[in-house]
Amino acid sequence: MTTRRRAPSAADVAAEHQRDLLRTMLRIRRFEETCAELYSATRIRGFLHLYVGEEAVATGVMSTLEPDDAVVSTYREHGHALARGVPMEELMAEMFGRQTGCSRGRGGSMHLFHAATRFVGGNAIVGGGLPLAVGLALADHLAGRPRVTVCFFGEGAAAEGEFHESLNLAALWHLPVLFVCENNRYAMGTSLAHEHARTDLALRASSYGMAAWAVDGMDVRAVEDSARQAVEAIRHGGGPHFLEMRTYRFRAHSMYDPDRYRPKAEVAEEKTHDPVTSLADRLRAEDRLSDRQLAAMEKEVAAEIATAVARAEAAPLEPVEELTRFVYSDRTTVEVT
Amino acid sequence: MTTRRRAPSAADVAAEHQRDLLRTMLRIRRFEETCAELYSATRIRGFLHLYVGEEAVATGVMSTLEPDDAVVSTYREHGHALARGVPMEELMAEMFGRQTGCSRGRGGSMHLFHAATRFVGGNAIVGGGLPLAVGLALADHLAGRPRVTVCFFGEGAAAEGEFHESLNLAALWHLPVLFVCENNRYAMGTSLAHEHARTDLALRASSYGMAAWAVDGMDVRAVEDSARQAVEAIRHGGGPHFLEMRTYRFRAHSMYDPDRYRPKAEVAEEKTHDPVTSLADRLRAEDRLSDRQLAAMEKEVAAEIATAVARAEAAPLEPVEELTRFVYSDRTTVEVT
Amino acid sequence: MGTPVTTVKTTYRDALRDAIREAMQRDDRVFLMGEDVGAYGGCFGVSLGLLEEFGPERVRDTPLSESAFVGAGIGAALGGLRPIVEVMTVNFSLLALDQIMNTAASLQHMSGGQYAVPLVIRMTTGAGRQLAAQHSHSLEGWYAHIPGLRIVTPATLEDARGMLWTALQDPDPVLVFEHGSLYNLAGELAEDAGAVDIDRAAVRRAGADLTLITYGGTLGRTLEAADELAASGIDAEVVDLRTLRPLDDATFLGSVTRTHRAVVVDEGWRSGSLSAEVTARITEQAFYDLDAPVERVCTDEVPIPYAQHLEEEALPQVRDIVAAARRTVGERR
Amino acid sequence: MGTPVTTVKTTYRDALRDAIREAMQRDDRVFLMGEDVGAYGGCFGVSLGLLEEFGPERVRDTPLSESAFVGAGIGAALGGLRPIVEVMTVNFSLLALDQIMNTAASLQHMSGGQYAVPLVIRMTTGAGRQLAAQHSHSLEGWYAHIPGLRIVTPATLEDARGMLWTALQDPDPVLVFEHGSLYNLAGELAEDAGAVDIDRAAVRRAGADLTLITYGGTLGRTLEAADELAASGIDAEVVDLRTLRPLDDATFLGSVTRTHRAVVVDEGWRSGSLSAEVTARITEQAFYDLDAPVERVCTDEVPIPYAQHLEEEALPQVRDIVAAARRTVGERR
Ligand SMILES: Cc1ncc(C[n+]2csc(CCOP(=O)(O)OP(=O)(O)O)c2C)c(N)n1
Ligand SMILES: Cc1ncc(C[n+]2csc(CCOP(=O)(O)OP(=O)(O)O)c2C)c(N)n1
Ligand SMILES: [Mg+2]
Ligand SMILES: [Mg+2]
Repeated sequence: MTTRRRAPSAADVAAEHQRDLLRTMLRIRRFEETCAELYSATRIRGFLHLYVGEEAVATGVMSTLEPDDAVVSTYREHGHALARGVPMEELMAEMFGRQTGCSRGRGGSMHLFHAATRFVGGNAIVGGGLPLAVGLALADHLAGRPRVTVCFFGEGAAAEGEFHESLNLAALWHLPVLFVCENNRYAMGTSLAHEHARTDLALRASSYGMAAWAVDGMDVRAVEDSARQAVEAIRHGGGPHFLEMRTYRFRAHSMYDPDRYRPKAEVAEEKTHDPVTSLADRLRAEDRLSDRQLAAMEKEVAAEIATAVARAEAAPLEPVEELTRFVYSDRTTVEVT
Repeated sequence: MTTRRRAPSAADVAAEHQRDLLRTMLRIRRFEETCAELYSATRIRGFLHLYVGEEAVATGVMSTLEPDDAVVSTYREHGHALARGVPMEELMAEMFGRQTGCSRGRGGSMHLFHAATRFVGGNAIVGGGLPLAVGLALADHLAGRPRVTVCFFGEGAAAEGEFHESLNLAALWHLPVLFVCENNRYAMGTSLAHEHARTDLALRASSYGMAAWAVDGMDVRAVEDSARQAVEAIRHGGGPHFLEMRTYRFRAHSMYDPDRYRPKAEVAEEKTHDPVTSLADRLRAEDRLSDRQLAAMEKEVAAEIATAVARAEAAPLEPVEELTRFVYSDRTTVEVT
Repeated sequence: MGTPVTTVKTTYRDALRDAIREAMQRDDRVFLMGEDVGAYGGCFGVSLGLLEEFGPERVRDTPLSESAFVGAGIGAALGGLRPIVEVMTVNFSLLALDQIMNTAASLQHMSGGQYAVPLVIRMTTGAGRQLAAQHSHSLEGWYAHIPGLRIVTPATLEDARGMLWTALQDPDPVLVFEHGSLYNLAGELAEDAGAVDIDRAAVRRAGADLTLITYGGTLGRTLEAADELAASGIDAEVVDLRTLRPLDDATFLGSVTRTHRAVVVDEGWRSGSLSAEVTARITEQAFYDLDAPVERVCTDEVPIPYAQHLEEEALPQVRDIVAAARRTVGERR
Repeated sequence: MGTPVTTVKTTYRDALRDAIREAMQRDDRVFLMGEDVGAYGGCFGVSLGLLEEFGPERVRDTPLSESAFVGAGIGAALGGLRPIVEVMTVNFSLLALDQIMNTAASLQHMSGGQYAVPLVIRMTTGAGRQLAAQHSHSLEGWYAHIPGLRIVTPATLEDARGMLWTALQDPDPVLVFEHGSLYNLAGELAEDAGAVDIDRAAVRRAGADLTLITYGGTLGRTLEAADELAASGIDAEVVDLRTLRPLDDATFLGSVTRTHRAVVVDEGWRSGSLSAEVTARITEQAFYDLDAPVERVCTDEVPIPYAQHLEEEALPQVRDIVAAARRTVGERR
């Protein structure tokens, strides 16, 4: 349907885009708050790692990607999946272990996958996603496709051998990967200073000869600007880039974690840099967001979540007869050709 | 027996020391040349990796160590073992797979061990020795012993994940390890530029916050000076150090290697920097070595080798009944105390 | 029977902690190293409080570097210490497998007896908590393939309390597998409980009609199954292997020679699991004593799924053990 | 019998190379990656000349980074390519085991069927060349424990030439184990030899008195043993398993059901080797057909020593197979 109406101004578009960023962060925040409740109610089980406080990173980075770019993530990936566009219903159903979940109930919180958006999962081996991202980028390189593969991981992962091997390989082969290190200053209970002899991670990455810099990961605009710059450079043959996103997780490492290792004052101070409320405040100050708009947004998000939960509750379980399906592809024998 | 004679002058001592360095390098060179012949005669089997061309590194480094320092080595370790003081007879017997070999015939060329000189082996997993060295140093640190652990490995090993993990751990914990990277520019047939995105390995090491520099590894005096400086610093609490020894192997990677990947001219040019002949030439020029002395040295070395070979030939084999001995320590059950 | 034993209430987790604490008190050379063993208190709370008690030199938090810190444990053992290295779960131990197999297990033989490796590595194993494919492996039986290692699987409070000290006295590398579902196991333990042997299997229940052979996380379910069988008049003996390498054949063969029937219960994936080795040994050494084929109850050959009903379906359940036992006993010829 | 087949003289090494070359010619998505596959020509010469033929993009020398380049192979497979990743020898594959088990083998199931991994990993396996403890493992049977993988062990020129293409058509990860002692195996191969199935075991020699079951590096010695047995009137059937996972039970069970006796020959360390699984399956499924206990001839449980006489003693030899076969046949009741 093409009706004639006023073309939106650049300012309108920009404001709308800013509100979209806010909406994405809100969706992540509220989704996870609901997950935490559902976890306490034992509707969700297993390990649950929340991203609360880090939403600006996923939101800003994903906003710069094309549909056929690929994303490799971690076990703390609800935010990545939502920002990438994996339907919330499929995510929630997965948390409930349902057949309609994005991994048909086999993955759970740590193993969200979604081929349609090239969301190549949820990996619960710290550092395990990096070689995979290098390989996805290698495939694009060999096929001559101008795609980018984004790889998320924590600062703890940077101590793993796979980090070193993968960064070297990506740089050596000049592959189109964006490494996004989410430096939230803790790997479970181990602080950055107990993980790394030198704690400047962007400097470490640049020692492989790739462009690398640190970004205020609590500021979605800064994240988006840096990611855009990096993604464009990569897409135009600039080789791998590395962004150290300085961020903080507001919650414990997982629902099992009593969070004994961080000073309460540190957590409280960091919470004053909440990426969701700061963006909302700035947008209000810039007259790009009204209270009414924000309330509508919250309502919309709440409704989306409520639907997702209701559908997940009602969704069928995978029949136990299907247990071993997908261990191997459906085939009787591979044809001898 | 204390007879009165002229106390040797400092210059005499220095000259004697220089001749000792030469003697050590000669012993390594001639030992390996003999091994190559014995390999062709199928008296020695398995993999055989020669150190020819790299003798200055082992010789210069070992000369700075104390008896209770530890050495962790690779599969290219004849030179390390000889320079460390492992008796040549035990080495040759090991090459022959005899019971009198330093590893009782179980190790062969790649797995020379000698507890008496704290020569902790011969490791044929590239990079595998680095964590071990970190652990030996950790033990010294925890026990408050002023010892140094020296760890040898090639530039190819620096691409392995274990390199990254080990350097980080050593630097983080400020452990008394000397990392000696023998950069001979090739890992089998893969040249440095195909191994590392950035080829300055000392720079890479320094990115972990440890003192690191490159050394002319064809010059035994330069090696010794640098090693002495590093070992002294480490022993006095200076934390881990890293020396990149720029060197070259004159022979193929192993006896299996047809050496197709290096320009002949490159090899020829490098051979003009032979560490053995250059030291001999310099000592002659400095009047610290006469032709007669050199000839005597050669003769002495040849005799030592001949004896080692003869004894190895004559030595008994481990009885096959002993095959599974040393898989576990001798014990029936561990006492419950 | 002499003086009654005073017991205390404890859990598997606390028993493990008491064992570590005692070892560190008794022997200065003992220290604990691994990811989050210190400030966090251990990913499953086993080492809670030990950092405060022994300080950061002896309770060492490591970076995420499994290969390096396991290898450093080997080196420290060679340097005269008695390290206890914790790898959070067996899945991550794959990152350190090169160090475990190519160094720890081989070093003594390869060096002609010069370098034994007195190292203890503890790790969590097993499924049952909806942790999905990358946190639920049961690989202890698989590790039992490797010469040079000793593999132990404490399944009781006594063994949780007592195996560590004995493992630390062992001159060779010992891998201790703690099943994740056992940490909260509660019960009474003798107040003076201490070191136990790590050589022999244990008959946890005597019986005459068939032998159920198991270890680790499935001991509880196997005992339950035995109770259920008893209710229908089948008297099962239950053998807890305890040490998976070297296997104590004598105990289970002795039992099978009496009962003439055996079911092996193993949380490993069926093909190539320890249950295959146990079955093979029974076949080789007690073939003419068998009145029925040995049966195996194992985990389905599938990466462990998250959804509860799928995970449960994959794992050996009491009903599966009972059914296998009935088949075995039913087949009297 | 149709027209006679034209054959050419070749070796196992050359057959492998021809297979790689053909795959790269037929399918643009295929490429070869690993340490020294290019300039060096492959550590055992398998890929000699391919760099010159296909260039450095499709014959990729990698740094010493087993975990990263195996993982990159997985990623490239997900990205639509058909990588052949070479890991020099199985011992080094331990450094990549996390990627192999936790990613390659699990990804499809864990993702609910969205991400299959069409990856081929080739590696050298086995002892017998005095390469000592860190270069002589036979772990292919051990790998066969892992759900999600297919494990193949070409033991003939036909299989060396033909398994690769079929493996590349497989939508799932296939590990190809080339026994180091086979590279120089020479013989005649049909000029038009091509793809072969990777599903079924093969009867390499028909016989009536007992079944010898083996694979990979020990096929040759097992056939020799069969000849020796024939000379003394014992007629052995020889089954080459070919694919260790999933195991083709039907072929060996069919054979044992006819011969009533079996010996499994396996270069793996005895405890927990594939021979245990084969023995267990025979016991479970053909118990009442057996006239004697299944015997196993395996490698002694020891890190492989360098000295020739010790290595030989550790490995299964023709005499060991013959002796086991005689014991098995002797026991007629
Ligand atoms: C290889 C491996 N080792 C250990 C763990 C257990 N573990 C899970 S998350 C985590 C901390 C990771 O920290 P970081 O990379 O900073 O990511 P964050 O959780 O802070 O987002 C650890 C130790 C694991 N999953 N994988
Ligand atoms: C983990 C591992 N991967 C591969 C090999 C096979 N290999 C043996 S030596 C070698 C090259 C090592 O090069 P470098 O570290 O530079 O040492 P160099 O041989 O030059 O002394 C390779 C690839 C191995 N032994 N271990
Ligand atoms: Mg973190
Ligand atoms: Mg080199």
